[in-house]
Amino acid sequence: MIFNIPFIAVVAMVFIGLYAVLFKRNLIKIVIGISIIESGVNLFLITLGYREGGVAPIYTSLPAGTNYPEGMVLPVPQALTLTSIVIGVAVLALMLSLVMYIHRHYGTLDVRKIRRLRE
Amino acid sequence: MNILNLLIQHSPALIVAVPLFGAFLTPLISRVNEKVRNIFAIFVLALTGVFVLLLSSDVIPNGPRVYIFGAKDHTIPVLRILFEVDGMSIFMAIVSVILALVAVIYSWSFMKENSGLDKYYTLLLLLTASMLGLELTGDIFNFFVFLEITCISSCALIAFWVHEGEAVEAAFKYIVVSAIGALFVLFAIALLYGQYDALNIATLASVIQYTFLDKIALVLLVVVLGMKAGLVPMHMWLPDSYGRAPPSATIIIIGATQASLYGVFRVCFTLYGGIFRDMTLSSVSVGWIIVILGLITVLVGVIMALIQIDFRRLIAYSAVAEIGYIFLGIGVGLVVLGDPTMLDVGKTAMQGGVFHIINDALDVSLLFLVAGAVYYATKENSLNRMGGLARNMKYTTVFFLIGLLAVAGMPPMNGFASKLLIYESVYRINPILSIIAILCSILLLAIFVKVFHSAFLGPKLPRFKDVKEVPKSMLLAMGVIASLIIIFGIFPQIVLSNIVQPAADSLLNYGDYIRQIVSSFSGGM
Amino acid sequence: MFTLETGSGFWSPIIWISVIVIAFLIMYILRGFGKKEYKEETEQVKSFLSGNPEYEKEEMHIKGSNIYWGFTESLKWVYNILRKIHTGNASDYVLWFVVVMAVVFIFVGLM
Amino acid sequence: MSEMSKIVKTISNILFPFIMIFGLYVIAHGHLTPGGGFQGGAVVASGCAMLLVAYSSGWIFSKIKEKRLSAFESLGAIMFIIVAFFGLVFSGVFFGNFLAGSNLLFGTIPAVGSTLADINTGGVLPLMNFAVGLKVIAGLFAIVLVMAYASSTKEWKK
Repeated sequence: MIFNIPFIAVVAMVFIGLYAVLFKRNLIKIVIGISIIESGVNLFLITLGYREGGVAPIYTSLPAGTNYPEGMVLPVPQALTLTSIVIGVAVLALMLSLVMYIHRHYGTLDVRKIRRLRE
Repeated sequence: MNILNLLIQHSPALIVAVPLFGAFLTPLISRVNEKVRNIFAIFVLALTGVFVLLLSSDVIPNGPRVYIFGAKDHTIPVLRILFEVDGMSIFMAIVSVILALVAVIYSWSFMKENSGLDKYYTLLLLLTASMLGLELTGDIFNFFVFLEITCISSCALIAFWVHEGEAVEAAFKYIVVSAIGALFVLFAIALLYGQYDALNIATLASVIQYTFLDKIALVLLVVVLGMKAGLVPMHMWLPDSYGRAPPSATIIIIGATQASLYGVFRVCFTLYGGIFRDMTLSSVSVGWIIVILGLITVLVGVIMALIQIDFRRLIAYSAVAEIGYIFLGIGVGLVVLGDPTMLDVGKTAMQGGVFHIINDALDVSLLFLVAGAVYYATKENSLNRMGGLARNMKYTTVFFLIGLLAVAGMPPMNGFASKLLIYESVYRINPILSIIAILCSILLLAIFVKVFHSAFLGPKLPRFKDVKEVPKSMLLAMGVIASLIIIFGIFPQIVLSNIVQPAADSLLNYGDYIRQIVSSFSGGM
Repeated sequence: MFTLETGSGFWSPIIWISVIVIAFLIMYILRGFGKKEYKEETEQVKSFLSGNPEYEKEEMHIKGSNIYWGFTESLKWVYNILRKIHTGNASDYVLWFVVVMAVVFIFVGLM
Repeated sequence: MSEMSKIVKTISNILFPFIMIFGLYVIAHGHLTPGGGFQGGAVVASGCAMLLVAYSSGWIFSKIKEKRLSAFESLGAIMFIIVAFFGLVFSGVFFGNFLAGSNLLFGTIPAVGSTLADINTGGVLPLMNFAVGLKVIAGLFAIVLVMAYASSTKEWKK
C-alpha cells in the first residue's frame, strides 16, 4: 500500500536539488543541493528493495513466522546505498573544503562573482 | 612457466591492487625521504605496466578473460563483483598506464619545490588505480564506484596548487558537475537493477529489452559519460580545470577522461549492443546524436582555441577538439552498426576512432608536458609575455614541434594515420562531416603554428635571459612520449593490427563478451 | 607490413619520408649553386621593412594574441556568442548538462 | 575555536567513553548486526569531534599531530589490502575468504537459518571491518581537524 509515493518523493527531491544547484547563488546552497540529490537517489535505491511487510535482512533471531528468504527486504540495494552514502560523505567533505579555500581567495561565496576562468 | 600463467591468471586483480597498495603506502614511505618515495611510485607503476602487458599478451590472442573476486566460479544469477577484460579494456589500460608512468617520471623534478608531495603521489596512484579499475570492471556498480573515485582524486589534483585561487575555482566547478553526473549514473544503475535484478554488464546485456525505463537509463549513461569526456555544450569544465591543474597531474586526468570515453563505448556497444543491432532505428538515432555532437565538439574546440591567450588553456581546447574526432569515428561505427552492407565502413571508422584514442592521449599529453616545461622555466602562462624561448630551451622546442605536427595530424606523426582512417570512413557516410573535420584539423595546425611563433621564435626578450633548459627527468618524460608518437607515426600498421584491431573487433562482436558469463547466450556476431 | 590499408586507399609513411628526403636533397643541391659571397655589415644584411625604421627588437615581436586578428575580426559574431556561452559560472555548466540531457532524451524517446 | 564552559567539558568527559565503546561494538559486530567498519568508525569519529568542540582546537592540536592520524589512516588501508592479498595467496582468489571454515581465528560456520551466531564466525569479514574502522576513525577525525584548523582564528591573521 505504499503505491509509488516514495518514487514521487525521489523525483521531487532530485528536482529540488537540481533547482538549488541551478538557481541558487550561494556556493554552500549548491553543495546542499547536491546532497539533496544524493539522498533522493539513495531513497530510490532503498525503495527498489522494499517488500510488503518485509523484515530487516538480519539472520540472528528472526521474529517468529518470517519464512527465510521471502519475508525479508532485499539486502543488495541497501549495500549499494551504503556505498553511495560513503562516497557522498567524501564528495561533500571535498566540496566544503574547496568552498572554504574559495572564500579565502575570492572573499565571496556568490557563484556569479567566482568567474575568473571564463570565455 | 606456470608462474607466468599464474601471474596472467591473477593480473586483472593485481593491476588495480598494486597501485592501490602503493597509494596507501606512499605516506608511510615518504617519511623515509623524498627520493625513496619517488622511486617507489615509479616502481609501483612499472610493476602495473608489466601486469598490463602480461594480460594484454593473453587477452588479445584468445579473447575476453573473467576474474571473479572472492570465489572460484560465479553463481547464476551473478552476485559476485567480477572483472571482465576484453580487447577494448586492455587497450585502454595500456593507454592509462603509459600516461601514468610518464606523469610520475615528469613530476619527479617538476613538483620538486612544492610542499605536501606525499599527498600528491598518493592522489596520482589512487587516480591510476581507479582509472584502471574503471576500464577492467565487468560490474556496473563497480564501474560507478571507480568513476566516483576518479572524480574525487582528479578534483583534488586539479586543486593541488591551492595558493593559486583559480585552481580551486576550477576544481569546484569540476567536482560540482562530476558529482551530479555520477549521481545520475547511479540513478540509471538503480533503474537497470530494479528491472533485471542484475548488476553484471554481461548478464544485463543478455536480458535487456528496450523498455521506457531502459531508454531513460541509456540517455542518462550516455549523456553523463559524454559530459565527463567533454562533449560540447557540457565541455566547459575541461578547459578551466586542465588550464589550472599542475601539468603532470593533467596527463593522468586526460587518461581519466579517456576512461569515461571508454565508458560511453562500453554502454553503447556492449550493454545496449543487442538492442542497437536488432532495432537499427534506435542505433541510428543515438549514433547520429554522437556524430553531430562530436562534430560540434571539434568545431567549438578549434574555434575557441584560436582566441586563447593562456598556453595551457589553449592546449585544453585542442584536447576537447581531439575528443570530438574520437566521438566522430566511433559515432559513425555506431550508425552503421545495424546494416551489414556498410560493415567494412563501420570497421574502419571504429579502428580510426580507437586508434585516435591513443594518438590523442599521447599528443595532448606531450603538449601539456611542454607547457609545463615552459611554465617551469619561465613561470609564465600567457602567450603575450613569452618570446624567443627556442634559444635556450632547445629540446623543449623540438618536442613542441613533434607535438604540434602530431596534434594537427601532419603525415609523419601518428595523428595523421588515425585521422586518415576517420576521414575516409566518415566521408562515405556523409561527405560534409569529413570536410568540416579536415578544415578544423588545418585550423588546429594554424593555431599551433601561432603558438610556436609567439612562444618559441622571435627576438631574445631581456626577461628570459637566464632561462635554462628543464631538468633531465622532464626531458626524459617528453622524450618517451615523442618517441612513441614517432614510432606510431612511422609504423601505424603494426600498432593497428596488434592492439587497435582486436580492441575495435571486441567492441563490434559483443557476443563472446557475454558468452563468458551467460554461457547460453546465442545472439550477437 | 608498413602500409596502412584504409577502406579506399593506402598510406605508407616509409615511402612518404623517402620522397621528402629526396626532395630535400634536390633542394639542397640547387641551393648550393647560389651565390655565396655577401658582405657582412653592409646594407645587404639589414632586414628591409620597405623603408620604415627598424624598431627595438622587443616591440617588433608579434604577440600571441594579435596574429590572427583578421580571422577573429571576420568571425566576430561567432566569437561574441561563444564568449557569452562560456560564462564560467558553475551552475551554468550544470544548466547546459540538464539541457543536453533533455534534448537527447526527446530524440531517443521519439525513436 | 574557543573553549566551551566547564559543564560541557565534564559532560563530554563522561560521554566520550560510552561513544567509543558503542562505536567499537558496531565495528566489531559488523558481520552480525547492522553496521561495520564505516558506521562504527563514524560513531567514534563523532565522539572525537565532540571532544574537539568541547576542548578548543588548540588543545587537540597539542595532543594529536595530523601526521600521526594520516599514518593510522594508511595503516588501516594497508591492513585491508594485505588481508585481500592473503586471500589471493591462501585461497587462490583475490579477496578470498580463507578463514571461513578453517579452525583459525573467526573460523566456525554458524548453523543455517535464524540462530544467534557468535562473533567467532565470518572468516575474513571481521578483519576487514577492523581495518576499515581504523581507517575511517583516523580519516574522518583528520577531516574534522583540518577543517577546524583551517577555520581557526589564528589562521586568518597569517
